[in-house]
Amino acid sequence: MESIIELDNIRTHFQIYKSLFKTVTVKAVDGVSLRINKGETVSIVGESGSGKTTLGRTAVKLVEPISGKLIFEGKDITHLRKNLKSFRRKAQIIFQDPFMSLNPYMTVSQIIEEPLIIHGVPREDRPSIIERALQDVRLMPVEEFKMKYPHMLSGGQRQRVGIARAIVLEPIFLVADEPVSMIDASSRAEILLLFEALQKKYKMAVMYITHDLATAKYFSDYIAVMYLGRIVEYGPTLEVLQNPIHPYTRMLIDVVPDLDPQNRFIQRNVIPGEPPSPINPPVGCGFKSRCPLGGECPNDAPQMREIAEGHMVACHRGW
Amino acid sequence: MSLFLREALREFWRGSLSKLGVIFLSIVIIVSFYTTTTMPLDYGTRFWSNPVFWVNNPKAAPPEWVNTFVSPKLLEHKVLSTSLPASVDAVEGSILKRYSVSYKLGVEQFPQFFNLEVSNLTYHEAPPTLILSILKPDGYSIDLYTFIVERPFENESIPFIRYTLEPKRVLLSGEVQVARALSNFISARYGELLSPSQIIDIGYEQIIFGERSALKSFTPLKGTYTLTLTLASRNPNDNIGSCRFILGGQVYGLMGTDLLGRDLFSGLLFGFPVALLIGFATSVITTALGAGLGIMSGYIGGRIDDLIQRFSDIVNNFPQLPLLIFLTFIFGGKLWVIVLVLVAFGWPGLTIIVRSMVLSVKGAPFVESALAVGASRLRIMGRHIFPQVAPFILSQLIFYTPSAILSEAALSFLGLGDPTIPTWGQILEYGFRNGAVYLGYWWWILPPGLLIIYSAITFVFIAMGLEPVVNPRLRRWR
Amino acid sequence: MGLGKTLAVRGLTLIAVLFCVLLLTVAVIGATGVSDRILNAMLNERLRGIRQVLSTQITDPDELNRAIEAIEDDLIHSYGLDQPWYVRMPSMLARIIILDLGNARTIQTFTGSRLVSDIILERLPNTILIMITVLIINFLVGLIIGVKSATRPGSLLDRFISIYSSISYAIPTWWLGLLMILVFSFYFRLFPFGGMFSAPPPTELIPRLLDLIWHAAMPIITLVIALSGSWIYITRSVVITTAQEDFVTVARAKGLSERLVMWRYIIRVAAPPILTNLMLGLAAYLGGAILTETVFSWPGMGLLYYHAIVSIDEALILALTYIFTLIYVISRFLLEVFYVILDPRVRYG
Amino acid sequence: MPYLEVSDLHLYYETVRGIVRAVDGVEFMLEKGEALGLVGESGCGKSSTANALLRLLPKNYIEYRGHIILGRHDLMNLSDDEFREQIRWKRISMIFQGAMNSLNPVLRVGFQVAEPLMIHRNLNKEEALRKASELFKLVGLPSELVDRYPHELSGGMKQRVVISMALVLNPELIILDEPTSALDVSIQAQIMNLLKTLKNELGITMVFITHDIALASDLSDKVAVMYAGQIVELGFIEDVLHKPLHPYSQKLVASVPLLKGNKKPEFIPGAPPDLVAPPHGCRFAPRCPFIKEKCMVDPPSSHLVGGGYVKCWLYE
Repeated sequence: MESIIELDNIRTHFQIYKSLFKTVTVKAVDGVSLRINKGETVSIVGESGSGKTTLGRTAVKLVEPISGKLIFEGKDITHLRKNLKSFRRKAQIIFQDPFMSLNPYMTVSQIIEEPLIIHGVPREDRPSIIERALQDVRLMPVEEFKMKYPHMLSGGQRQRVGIARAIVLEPIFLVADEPVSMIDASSRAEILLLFEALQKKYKMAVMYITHDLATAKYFSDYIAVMYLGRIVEYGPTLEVLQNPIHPYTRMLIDVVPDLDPQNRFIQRNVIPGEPPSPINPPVGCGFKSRCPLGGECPNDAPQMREIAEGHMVACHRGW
Repeated sequence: MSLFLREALREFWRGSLSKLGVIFLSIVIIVSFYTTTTMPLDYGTRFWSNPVFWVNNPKAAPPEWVNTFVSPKLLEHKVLSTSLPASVDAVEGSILKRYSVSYKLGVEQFPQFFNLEVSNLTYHEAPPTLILSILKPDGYSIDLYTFIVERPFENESIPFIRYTLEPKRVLLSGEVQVARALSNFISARYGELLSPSQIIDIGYEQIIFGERSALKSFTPLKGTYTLTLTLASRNPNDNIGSCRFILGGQVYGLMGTDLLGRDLFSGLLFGFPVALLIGFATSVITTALGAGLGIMSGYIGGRIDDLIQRFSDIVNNFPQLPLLIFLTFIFGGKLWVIVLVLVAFGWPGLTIIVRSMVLSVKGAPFVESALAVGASRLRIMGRHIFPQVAPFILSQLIFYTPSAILSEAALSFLGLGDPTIPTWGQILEYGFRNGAVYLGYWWWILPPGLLIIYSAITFVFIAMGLEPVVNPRLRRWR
Repeated sequence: MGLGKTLAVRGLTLIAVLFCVLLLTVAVIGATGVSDRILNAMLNERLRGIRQVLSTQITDPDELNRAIEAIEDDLIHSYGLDQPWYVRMPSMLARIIILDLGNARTIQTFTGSRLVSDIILERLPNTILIMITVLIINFLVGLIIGVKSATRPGSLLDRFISIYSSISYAIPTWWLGLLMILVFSFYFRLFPFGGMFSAPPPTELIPRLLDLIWHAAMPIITLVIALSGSWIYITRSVVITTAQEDFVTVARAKGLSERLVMWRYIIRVAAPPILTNLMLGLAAYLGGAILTETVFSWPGMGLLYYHAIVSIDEALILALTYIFTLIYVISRFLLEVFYVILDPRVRYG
Repeated sequence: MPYLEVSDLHLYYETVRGIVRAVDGVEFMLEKGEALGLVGESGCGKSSTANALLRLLPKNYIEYRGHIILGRHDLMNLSDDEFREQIRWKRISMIFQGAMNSLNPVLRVGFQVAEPLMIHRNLNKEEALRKASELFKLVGLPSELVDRYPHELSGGMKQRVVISMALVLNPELIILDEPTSALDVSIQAQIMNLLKTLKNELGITMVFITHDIALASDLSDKVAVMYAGQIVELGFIEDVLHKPLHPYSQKLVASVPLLKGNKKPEFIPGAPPDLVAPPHGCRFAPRCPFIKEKCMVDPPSSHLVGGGYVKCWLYE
């Protein structure tokens, strides 16, 4: 398969000013390697603070990693500053918050037109492209939606405008950062199905960032589980879900309630406590302090090991 | 954008305060326009602070319209002028041209003072003599004052013209000659001998315009007086361009006068454009500076941000008025100094807010998505960040205007205003310093203050009308 | 940790403010030559004094002049008048800080001292008396009326408050003072025209106190009216915003009485932001005090300021600017302390 | 005789757009110790129903009526003061959406938990705080946290504080308004475990409000599906999950992505109606795949099925 984007041992850290004299480093992403092929979706699953959002932003070069390599279509673009335009045209991102991700002072058609202007699409071609993008995301009748401002739309409609803007340039790589987490449960599937259709149509490589394993299951080919800035388990979606190795992955699977009337009689297998802060992560395995397997682990960080075809896990003991 | 603007305007126009504000503002602008076109720009130096210009006005007189409310009625100020002789006689080779006016005293009050002004007098031979006399309603006549026009200079050519630039001005109430004339009149009329100093004690106007009720006390004599200025000369072509008889009243004009006799109405009128200028100049410069620095600080970030932030934080914590006083005192109260000093202390507040707004907008997903699409910095600034802060900046511009007007008024009130330009604050300062409040000169205190409030509240109303436009949480979209 | 450190940081900022103001004033008077004038005036005064003393000891006029010239050179050097102003800056700064600015031109204390520091120290308490009284009254008035109108948004009182606040923003405090004098002193003869005590002042404590209150009433009322409008309005908006918070609903659900909800869950939480606004308004209070003292001839620093301007007394104006900044910075710091005590969240920052 | 019986509950309030019929004839009943899951899309009136049960009315409400019979008495007959003194927190307590906003930021959390004891039970401060620290242990918090302020605690801890606060007076009924929606999945599971334990051990009756029907199944014995201000289906959890009757419930169940099993999630096209002007007949009619002519005209009445009811013309 043709690789679209590769992340090689990416580390993205932030400096936060605590006070005049004190700054702390947040190790949001701390050594992640990942590869997404054409037409494939990789889900990045993790809880808040796991670094999944930062990873997505790093992948589309909205933030700069402090080390590691970013390879896009075979070219190293880690330190590309100028000539970013051709990359921007091919890599897009959709944001979580449908209310803040659209400029309130622009109409729907202006919002979708902007990427076309920036990338020099001739004026006369734009209306038909905008129309097609709106049809793609099923905002119809097109003429009615074109003139609307974001505040006149519902959350789901806004998110569809966001998708239309992202795909209007026909990118080959798309990061979807929790695109449905702020949308009503009953319309989530609608957005995700739409999304899937578009991915197939444009054969995009997609990084789907979510905290929800259940949607990841339906809409991705691979799952990468993140914990404290690192990927702890990676593999084909069904393989990971059916044969989870890392105790954290297992817990994530256990805690998702299915539609089972017996749910109320069982206690879920959840690890007590909360993840440590990425400001001062523990040495070695980040999960050590909470690990239900207990026992002694070596003090070094566990490396990714392949335990089945394409199924990798970073755990000293796990299997 | 245009649709947005239309919607914003509709939102603005919905509030009743904004309508009131717009009406008020139109009035301020119309009056300012009228003033600047009809009054000279150097009105302050040429007229307002020139005491001679106001010498014919009554001092500290309330406005004329108070007569509607008080009784007995107060005497109105009268300026009677004539330029054509009422009669011409030839007596013993002299030509007597009589210029006369009649003055009707209708209330039980004496005129405050009596002035005579002669301008553009022309003579051809010997200097003529001018005689001022008055015919009282009871038939008695008094020759009050006589003087001879200055003789020609060397090499002066005929005709000799006098009193062109400045009129010949006789303040009769201060002339000793008048006292003598009145002393004569009293001995002739009442057979009483009074010394000139006793005459001064009684008051010239009392004797001229009154009737004796006791030894040294006079009551006003109502009726019509004829005031005559006689030009006695050799040549029939000699004449007076115009002569004016000023009979000081107790009330004056629309707004009354101050202690120097200045017509407060004209001063108040001139205050309009000045207030507008100070308000707008200060707020425009302040907002431009404050918003510019705020946007720069927020958008560029890094060391420049640090620097601007620290600096604005410190200046923002300055106690304003003491430093305003100090700086205007040291640099002198010129209008531009006041404006600059107000700007110097006004910008940081806006900078701090705009910076934080820019920061929050800068991190907003819609800016990030524009970045992700590949938008240039310029495009992000112009298309995404600036429109977010622009309405706020506009409303701050309007909100800062009244505070500039009020600050200038306060400085003026402390005596630090620009002495060459009359402002409402200065009128109040002069009034306060001369005890207007202790003497109850309300017409000197109320109107300037009310005008300051009026001009300030105009902008407050507009700013409040803009509030729902600027603050999206108050917006009622559907 | 927390508390002390937070306060130390705030204190440092305010000291920086004070220092910057001093630097600014010194640079301004230095660059405009005003500091030369002040120092020369001090120098000449000293020389006059010295001449008087010396003339009793030295009888020969030439010798006297020579001696005085020598002293003058010494003094010129010690005042730094032989150097450019920016070299003198540190010593000038020090002079301002300890108010060693020589004699005032025309103003003196009641005991006859003309030293700038004596004059200022005599007036200072009078100003602080007015300012603190007004601050406290306004705080209470704002809280009581603001809360009342916040509990009934849209009511008659509430609408009155919003109009009143916008008008009071536009009314100059000092003009309101003039109006008060005109109405209550001139027409109704209810209050004195100005000053702090009647002449002669009562000697016994109680009448003296009553006399003080009688004289202070109008300046205080003026300041309260002029400054309370926006203050009530801000309190009202903060209270309304806080009242919409979820924890207020929770408190109601817990079955607390409305009174307790109001005090413990709304006002207690709204207090820090209200206090912040008081801090922001402090400059207005100071400015109001300066102008109001002038209007009511209240013998405080504001009136002194006015007299100093009228008599063009540079040294006194300089000292007063410094003192006003100092008052501002100190009261600001006190409010910061209250703020930190009230809001547990800033203790860790 | 059911323990809690709500019938004909209405709560309307006025906005600039018109009258919002947030709760429009809600009825359900519950036995002691049972939990009812109240499920629906956002804006369907779930939270308003919760607030109506505790008489926490918005300032702009214009209509509030119906019957809430708890035990034997209709709570609607109580005056506001009686309701506050006798019912709130003593008999009905509530856990609100968003724990971070449910706590007063300037009071210590222990005090906030202990406060109802001081007010309703007249305990002194020490006793009340001792009770609070016991409760902290019960909900799995270290008892020394009683002296902390809310901002010093994590989201999960705050949610536990809020739960302990709801338990402090041993209420008979607890209303849970989306108690976990702002939390991470693992913390959410911890909290759900805790709630299950409390329900089983203390036998508290619960009304659990959520938009996630799968999550509802984690706690509820019965489910009420709410749509546009009304309950359209009420039944035992087994019935509703396996054999949903109302077309809306069917769609809602089908929209849940399942981790186990292999059915693709579906969605409900269209948007819920505006509560200012809801459709005349069945409110779900415009989105319903089985729409009949009748549905557009007449609102369906409740049709009793099994342990509950359904409001749909399909079952007449």
